[in-house]
Amino acid sequence: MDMRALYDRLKALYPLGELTEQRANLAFVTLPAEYLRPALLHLRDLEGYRHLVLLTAVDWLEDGLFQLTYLLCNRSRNCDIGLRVMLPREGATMASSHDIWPTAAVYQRELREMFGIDFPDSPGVDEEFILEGWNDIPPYRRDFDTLKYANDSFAQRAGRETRDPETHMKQQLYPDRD
Amino acid sequence: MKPELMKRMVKGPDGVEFEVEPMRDYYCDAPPTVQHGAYIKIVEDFFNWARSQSLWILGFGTGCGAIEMRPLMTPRFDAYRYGIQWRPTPRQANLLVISGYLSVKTLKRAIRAYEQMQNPKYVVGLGSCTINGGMYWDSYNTIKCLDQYLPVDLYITGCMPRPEALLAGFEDLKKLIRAGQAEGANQYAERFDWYKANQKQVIHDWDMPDYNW
Amino acid sequence: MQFEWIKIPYALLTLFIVVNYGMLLGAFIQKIGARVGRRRGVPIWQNYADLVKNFGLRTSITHGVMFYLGPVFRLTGGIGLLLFVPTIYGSEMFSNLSFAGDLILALYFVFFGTLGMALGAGESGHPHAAIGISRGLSQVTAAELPLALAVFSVALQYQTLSITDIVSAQQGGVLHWTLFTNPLAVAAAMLSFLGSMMRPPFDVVLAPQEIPIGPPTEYHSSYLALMQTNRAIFPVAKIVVYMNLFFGGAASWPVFFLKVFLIYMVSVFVGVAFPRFRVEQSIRWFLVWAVPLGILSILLA
Amino acid sequence: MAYTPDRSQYPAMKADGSLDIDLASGKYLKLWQGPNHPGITGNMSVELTVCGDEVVAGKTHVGYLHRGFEKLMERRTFIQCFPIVCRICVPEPDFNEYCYAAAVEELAGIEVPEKANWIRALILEMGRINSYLMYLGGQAGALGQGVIGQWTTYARDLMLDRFEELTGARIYHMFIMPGGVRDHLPEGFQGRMQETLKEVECTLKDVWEVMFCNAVFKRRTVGMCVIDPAWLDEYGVTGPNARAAGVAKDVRRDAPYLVYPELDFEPVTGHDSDIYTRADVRRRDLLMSVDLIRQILARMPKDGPIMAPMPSMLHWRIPRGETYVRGECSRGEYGYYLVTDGSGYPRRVNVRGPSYTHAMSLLERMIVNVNISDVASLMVSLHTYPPEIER
Repeated sequence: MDMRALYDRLKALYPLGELTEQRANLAFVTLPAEYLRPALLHLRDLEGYRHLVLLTAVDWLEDGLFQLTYLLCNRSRNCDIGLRVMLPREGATMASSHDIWPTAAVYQRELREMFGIDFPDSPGVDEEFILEGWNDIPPYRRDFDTLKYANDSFAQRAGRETRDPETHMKQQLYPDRD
Repeated sequence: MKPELMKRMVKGPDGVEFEVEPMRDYYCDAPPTVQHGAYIKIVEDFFNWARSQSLWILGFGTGCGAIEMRPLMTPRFDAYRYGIQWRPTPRQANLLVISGYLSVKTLKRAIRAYEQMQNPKYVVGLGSCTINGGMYWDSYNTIKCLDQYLPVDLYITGCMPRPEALLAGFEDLKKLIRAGQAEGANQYAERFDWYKANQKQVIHDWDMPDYNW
Repeated sequence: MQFEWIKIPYALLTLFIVVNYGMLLGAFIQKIGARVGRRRGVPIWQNYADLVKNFGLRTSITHGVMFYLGPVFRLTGGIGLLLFVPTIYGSEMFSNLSFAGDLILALYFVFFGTLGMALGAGESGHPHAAIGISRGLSQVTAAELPLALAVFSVALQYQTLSITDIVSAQQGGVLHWTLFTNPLAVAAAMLSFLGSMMRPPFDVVLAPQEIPIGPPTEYHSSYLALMQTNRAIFPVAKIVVYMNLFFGGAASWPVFFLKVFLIYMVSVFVGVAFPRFRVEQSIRWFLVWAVPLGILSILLA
Repeated sequence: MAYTPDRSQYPAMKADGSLDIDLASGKYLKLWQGPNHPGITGNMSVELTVCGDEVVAGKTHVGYLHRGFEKLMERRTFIQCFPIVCRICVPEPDFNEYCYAAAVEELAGIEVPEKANWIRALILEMGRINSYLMYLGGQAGALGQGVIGQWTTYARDLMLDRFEELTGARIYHMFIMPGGVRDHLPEGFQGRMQETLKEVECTLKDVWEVMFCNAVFKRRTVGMCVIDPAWLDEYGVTGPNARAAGVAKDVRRDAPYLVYPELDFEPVTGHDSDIYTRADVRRRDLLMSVDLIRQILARMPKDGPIMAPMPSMLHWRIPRGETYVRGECSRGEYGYYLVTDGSGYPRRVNVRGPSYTHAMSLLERMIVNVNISDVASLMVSLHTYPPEIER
């Protein structure tokens, strides 16, 4: 297996977590934040993973963690590998990788704005990207309640009947479940 | 406020120092006033007829509804037949089509474009998302009710409305104009404080004066 | 010289006819463009509705005195050009205020409106207007050069500076037209004509996708109405000059309408299917293609 | 004689790579291209700093269309997400439906019936044709050639008719559901589709003659705004933008999905990487899509199920997992990153639109030293669409 062999090669260099093989050509692996940069460079320069597909975050509120996912693609071998970095939610900070891929700066700017994850030294990371004059907690965090915010800030048209999926499902369909 | 909007001293290319205050220099604080039509009714009716026959839409696609504006102007639907044309600058346009949901950031630009248009001016809200939020009823970044912020003459429902619906909507707008009922600009002037309060409640980054011609 | 006051109402009558003709012609040209795009296009009276609407707007914003004067100058350029050129050859009524040296004056009026507009739009303070003006002035200068050369060539050919005399020299059959007696000058002038009609590929001044929409960006309500009136008069007036100089003039109104339409169609034919040149490309185009033709025509005359 | 611009007036570069632009000196002018500007692709804006006629720095501003889809999807069940995903991208909404459906199917372990895959590929290719037709009109329009837009929009309307007859809607089709597609092809669809394809080819022939053979168009586009092949990896350039630079990046060939392994096609590439080549690559890609639709129609199985057996939508829970699914849309690689946590709601959805890199970092890099007149043309030629950036 391609991904397994790659995992073994990386494992010899960095303390990696378990390999999650989602498909034959897509795998995810967790590694500590300080080893991310050498791993990215290694994958880019020696393994041919030259295309940064995306960089995004997942909020695991229950565990108090942010998961950063760096998804890299090797086009000639049609393989993708996702590097997961777990950060503590409080004061989440990560080293910038804009010098490896210039386009990462844009992703980092978005993460800074939408999740509040800081990337010191990334160009323009503190500038407003999508929102303007935002005065609440970053909106993509799980503890941000968008319905409450919308009801508080925007005038709603009287007479509109909306069923929030969550509450509606709870009331109508499985009231006993959590 | 952004530093470039602050009052400050500037040295020109010729070495002369002068003071600039962008908020005052570029904009105008005077609130809009209610403008009456011509005193003779028949003249005003004639003007209203001309206004209804010459709707110049501001070319500002604020949302996804803008994609149906292009078929509207091309062979299949050809709105030019009805005197509907595009205008790229707000000064010359007299119809602002809010084509879909307005995010807070766009709302600010839409307000500015609306205020730059000349009286009489009309607003058409397009799509369910301008009426009650539509699909985005729980979104934190889109307004739910357009007539809280701008005086709307007409709504066209749908997600998204078909070009036929748009044509029918514009015909209805023409009827309103000919009947002298499309006085949104005067409503805006009359209830200026109310509109401004609503706008400021939503737009937190209010770095423009209350009225910018 | 005795001035006949009756000329003034006659000239105003000419103006009236030309304004209406220009409005209808404009809409008609738009319809032709729409047909190429497989549309029906605007109704033929659309320009009147637009004009009345713009006059009927209740508010208008000013940016200063020159902002007022810009459209006025522009309109003066159009009307002046029309009034000092004989519209219908051989008709006492529609010879307007033409006189012996009117050719030079006509050349001046062609430029006058653009300059006035530059002053007015510059006052509006919009960066797009300023960029549009700098583009417009440089392009008009380049486009006028071949026209001036062609006009001098024609003046040399007929040994006169009076447009009426030039027209009368061309009477007596199609082959007497300057088009056939001095084809190089006509070619140079027609290339310049393309450049001055604000249609693609030479419409970089207005270019809505780049600098929406150039000098008139800030103009609205009555100012815009004035400019619309000028937009009806000016092309017709300019075509009248071309018609008189190169295409044998017109001896009656039907001939006039037909010839103006046909000459206008030259620019429409080219314009409807072309993208636009950048300003330096269009200037280079004039200098490379049109100016040598003009110089050659002077040398041969 | 070659023209060399005088660079002495240009801003100096500071140590950190940013430009030392002193606006008060009067040498530079700030121009906002957008959001209320006909020469911009959608509702976004570019802040240009110009010196004379040339742009010395450009900065893309987005967020005018932000609705927070990724947040809204976290509070909708898996099936409730399906009608809103298509609204992320207007010109080609079906890719959202496909990528979302494929990601959900993968995590939930649903096998899609074969006929549904053929119909999905058909829909995606039809959407690609629409998007390209729109692009061609926009590219010509940005250079002042309005008539091309009239013709291509007419052809697009015909294609929208086929969409309407298949899905019931012109723009937002909501046809590709998790598990399959909503409906079979209607009666007589194939014949009418063939007619439409002929009409599209006819329009393209006109477009070729009037637009691509036009001397002025060539003058404005050949050799302008070249993407250096070295930037492709740095900036994550995909799709026709990369193919015009000579790199055959095409997800349909690199990582085949749906029925593409069975279809006969070769990714279209160009060499010069300028605006003209990018337009031409898209034109040829469009013709290839026409060909692909013909292949699909001819080889589609006549009958068979179009929906996989699905669990009850209301109690549908998907076990914990994460995946990334990609497809080749008309602008480049479109992908969905989906994370589930065992509940009935997605934990996180991230949409990777190709414009994300094209319109932001790549555009800011390319716009330097471009004439103001060419900014609109450059922006259109990257074929960006802002809602993909901000969702």
